[in-house]
Amino acid sequence: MAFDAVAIRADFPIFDRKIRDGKRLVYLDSGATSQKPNVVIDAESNFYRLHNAAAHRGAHQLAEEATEAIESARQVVSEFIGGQEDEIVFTKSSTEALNLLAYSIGSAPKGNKFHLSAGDEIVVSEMEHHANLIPWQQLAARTGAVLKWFEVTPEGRLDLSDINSVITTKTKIVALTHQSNVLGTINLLDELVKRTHDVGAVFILDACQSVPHMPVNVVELDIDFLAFSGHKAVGPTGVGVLWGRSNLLAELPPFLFGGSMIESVTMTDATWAPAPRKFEPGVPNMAQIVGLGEAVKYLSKIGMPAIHNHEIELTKYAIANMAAIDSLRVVGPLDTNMRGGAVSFTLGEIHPHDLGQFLDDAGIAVRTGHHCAWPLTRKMGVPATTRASFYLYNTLDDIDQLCTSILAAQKYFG
Amino acid sequence: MAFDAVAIRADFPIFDRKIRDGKRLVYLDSGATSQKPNVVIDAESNFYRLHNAAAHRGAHQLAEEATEAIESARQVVSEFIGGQEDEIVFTKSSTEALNLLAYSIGSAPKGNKFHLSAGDEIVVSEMEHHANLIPWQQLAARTGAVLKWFEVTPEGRLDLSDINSVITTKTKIVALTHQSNVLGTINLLDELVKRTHDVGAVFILDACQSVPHMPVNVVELDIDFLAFSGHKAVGPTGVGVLWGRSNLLAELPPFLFGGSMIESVTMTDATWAPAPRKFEPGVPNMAQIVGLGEAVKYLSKIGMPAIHNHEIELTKYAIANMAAIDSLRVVGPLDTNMRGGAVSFTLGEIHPHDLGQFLDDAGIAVRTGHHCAWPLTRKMGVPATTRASFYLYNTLDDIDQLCTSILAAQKYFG
Amino acid sequence: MQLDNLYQEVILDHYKNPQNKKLSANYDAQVHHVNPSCGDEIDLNITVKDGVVEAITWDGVGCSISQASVSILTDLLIGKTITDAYKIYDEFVALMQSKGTVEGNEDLLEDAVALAGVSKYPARIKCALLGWMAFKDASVQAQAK
Amino acid sequence: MQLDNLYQEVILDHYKNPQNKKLSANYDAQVHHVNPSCGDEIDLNITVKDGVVEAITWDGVGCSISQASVSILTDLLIGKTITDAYKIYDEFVALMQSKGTVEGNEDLLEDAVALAGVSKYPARIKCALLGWMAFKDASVQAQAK
Ligand SMILES: Cc1ncc(COP(=O)(O)O)c(C=O)c1O
Ligand SMILES: Cc1ncc(COP(=O)(O)O)c(C=O)c1O
Repeated sequence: MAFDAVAIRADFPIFDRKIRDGKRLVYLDSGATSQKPNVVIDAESNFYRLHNAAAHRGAHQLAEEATEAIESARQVVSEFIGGQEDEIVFTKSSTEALNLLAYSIGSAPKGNKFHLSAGDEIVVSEMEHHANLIPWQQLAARTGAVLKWFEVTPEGRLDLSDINSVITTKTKIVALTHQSNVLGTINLLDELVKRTHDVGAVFILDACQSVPHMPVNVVELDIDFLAFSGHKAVGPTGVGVLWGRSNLLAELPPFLFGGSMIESVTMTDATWAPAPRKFEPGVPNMAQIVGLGEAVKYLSKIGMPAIHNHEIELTKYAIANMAAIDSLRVVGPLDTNMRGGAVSFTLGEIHPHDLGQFLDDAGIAVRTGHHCAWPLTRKMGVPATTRASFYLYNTLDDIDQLCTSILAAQKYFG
Repeated sequence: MAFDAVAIRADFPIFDRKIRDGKRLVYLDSGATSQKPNVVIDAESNFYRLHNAAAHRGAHQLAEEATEAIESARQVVSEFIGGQEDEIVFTKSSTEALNLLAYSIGSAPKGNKFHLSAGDEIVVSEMEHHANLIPWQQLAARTGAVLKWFEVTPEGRLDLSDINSVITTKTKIVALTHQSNVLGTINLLDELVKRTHDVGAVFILDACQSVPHMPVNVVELDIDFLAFSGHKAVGPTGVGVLWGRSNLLAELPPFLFGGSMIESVTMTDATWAPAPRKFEPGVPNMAQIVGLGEAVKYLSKIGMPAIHNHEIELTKYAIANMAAIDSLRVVGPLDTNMRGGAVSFTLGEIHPHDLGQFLDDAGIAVRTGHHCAWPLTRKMGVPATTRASFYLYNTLDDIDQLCTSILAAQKYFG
Repeated sequence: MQLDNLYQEVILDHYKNPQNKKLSANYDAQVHHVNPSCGDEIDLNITVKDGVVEAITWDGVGCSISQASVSILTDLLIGKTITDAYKIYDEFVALMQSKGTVEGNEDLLEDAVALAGVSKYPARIKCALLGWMAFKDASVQAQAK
Repeated sequence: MQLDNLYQEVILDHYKNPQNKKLSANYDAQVHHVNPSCGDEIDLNITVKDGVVEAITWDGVGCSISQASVSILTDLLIGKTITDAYKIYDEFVALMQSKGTVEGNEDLLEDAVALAGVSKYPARIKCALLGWMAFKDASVQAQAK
């Protein structure tokens, strides 16, 4: 069956609404958050309507059903990324997942594999989202570890020429994004993961912009931890995933403390349940977990390779057409080799905020600014960019409309 | 207008379903999580269907609407508890809110009001939920502070006879529950808050079991921080609230790090946005925040005093009828003075798990075990209890059915 | 009553008259297991000689399912070789995880098949398994001696 | 086009020909403000003498709204007494927060009323206010000297 973005749009009720006095919604901001298909919206509603109760607590029928609902979502999510069921920790977002890692590592006592000492090194890159940068800055500051990073080339690729001096025997953590939310760059991980493991460090992947858009398999990638957010993967807001190798999750100290993550508690001390429970205190974000399970099923049914191919096609078309626009500069790779569907650009002297506003008036939703990757925009030599980001429901029409409106904006502000 | 629990039930779709082959659902587990009215379920769905976009990011119409939606929920929630709008921090749960406080306090540098040194004291009580106990145990362990606690009397009340030796000039934090999720005890705060402030400490209220059930006003209580969970207050799962005095939120260091909580970011350092943004990194749990706003509106419309009175009536009736059952022991206060609608009990030698299962078979949902307050159950001299907890949709009928089934269970296991 | 599938006669009998519920003074291994979600606890002593389970004694607090399950376990496993005991153990664990889809091999499990109904109540599976996990743990320790 | 309410002639004019956009060498106070959500930045110098705003100069990067707004501000406030300037400031802030419900007092705000349309675009209010916040901050510092 051919990939049919128009048919897919019909699954997403938001496309039935109009923007700015009757205009068609051209949603090119999936890099910020994706839209939701009916199956996901209904899964959340139906959970509340039919099965709502505190999972893992209470022996009544609703509690059983609620438990079954979130645990089967855990299974679906684990299969989606090639992990084991008990390697999936549900968080509220990838931001929380990455902070969880930074805090838990920070509290690892001497003797624990994760323990950090002054002089140990943490490696990130210049293309990280703030969520995969600031937690490590803070961890470094707390422990005396040194933060190092890979630079980004003018083409928007990771500069790996110095890999052996960036990742050294002092390195304990390498935390990198799989796909840049600004440049669209997909990082080839093989060499990075190999070097990381060669020096005995752990490899953490910020997969926020990859898991929703392409096939990702944690075993094939041979990584140690991975984080992504449900809301960018046609799932609900308020749910994210931390995947970790089970032996590592077992060794990692817990992060948030409270109910249901314990083995035993006295007034002065507590011991922990095994992972993933150890990392999931409190009544879980159940309806959102259930919705995420549905989201992942929805994506799987369409097929991640098909989604990825569709986005590559859109990106190729977009870059070709945008490159033809006078004074438009794409900030990021111009080819679609190892590149996803986030296309950031500048347009002469027209400020992205003004361009974004103009596009909005035409019904086109893009994002403008530094996209929570301020060091990267600075490095690329721009104060801000406009970003169009594509997903399974976008069409070539959407891109035509974008290009037409960019030209109109040039006239308007010219 | 008289309080009409039967009419209220009609707002909650879950009561249309049947339990264990056709039995009416008698839901007495609202202490674990509450059911959701249609308005809340629809608010979440409609957010996804009509307004979904990343709030506080992007200048397009959907982003504007999403921002407006969560910010107006913030206002509604702040009014509900008598705080200011910018004093409301949305979290994923009260568990996260309490951990946020413990972590942020733990990272306060010297010179900061919240800085803890070895020998400083943190005060909790024996009736705390694990979520308001373990984070403080851990904070004490990390900082060398000393954890102290108020004991619980055999009647299930806080023993304040030693208040001045529990809260001392060394005390920096007093973190107490407003209403015990096991005993139903409501703690009178006046003297506690006064003493806390007299010694220059901050008072943190775990209001998980009070905000959903009675009028709570942070200004009248004169407290410093308060936490509650949306899912226990007819709101969605996956959203909680931390309220803090604005001057204290301003001084408190941030907790989770990432997008949208920053003022400026370089590769090596970052500075923070003002509260509440400082504490809300990443794309927020928007649909859940919007749902919580609706939940609070729903509760306000019915009226918190009316809800509280209804629960007191149910509790009085329940205790009177349960006391008449042979070998049934209520664990907690027997009067309804400063007491809410959580009634825990034991039934002779019948194990709570067996009783709970029997009740479930009759369509009655209760919770059994230590209710995430293990030190408390131990203190009360029981390995576990069965808990019936009431809310606005419960009726005297529900309690009759509970009592009838308790008697039947005695026969079954007798 | 659906509940009767869960609370079979045999279970209630064992609950009211638990077998081997008195910790022996001597043992090869002693373990303490808890079920954190409900607070049930068990202490279990085991003696293994020449590959045969010579004695199992226990004490604990818990619901009828957990108490009956360990009581049945002692009846069933005392006198068996470790090899046979583990076969029974595996069969029992599989039965518990079957979600009510299998009846259980009565030749192997004897009275323990009465617990088959538990597998339909996910929250109770841990109750039924508490004693069995303790046995497995203790027996491994005993053999390692 | 709805957008024309936002991008009035006056705004685009000021954007293309910003007034007083060259930082003076001398000043009583200098401030640097940023808008973290979009990265816009402004430096603003102020000189206040005998309660009168003598000079405002600035430099910065930002969208047309933020650039035009500060340009208009300088035209409007230079030569005014601090008291009058604050009246205008208050009126402008109120206009921005009005969600499009008021037109703005043209006698007081002059060209700045052209920014009234911004109040209907919540995400842009911060753009329009960036220069005004910088002015307020700088003027307070200058007076404190
Ligand atoms: C008194 C009390 N505090 C804290 C919590 C934790 O709430 P949550 O699991 O929603 O984070 C609960 C509920 O379980 C509670 O009853
Ligand atoms: C690469 C990357 N990492 C992390 C995040 C943070 O995700 P969230 O805001 O859902 O926590 C994002 C999205 O904003 C992202 O694009």
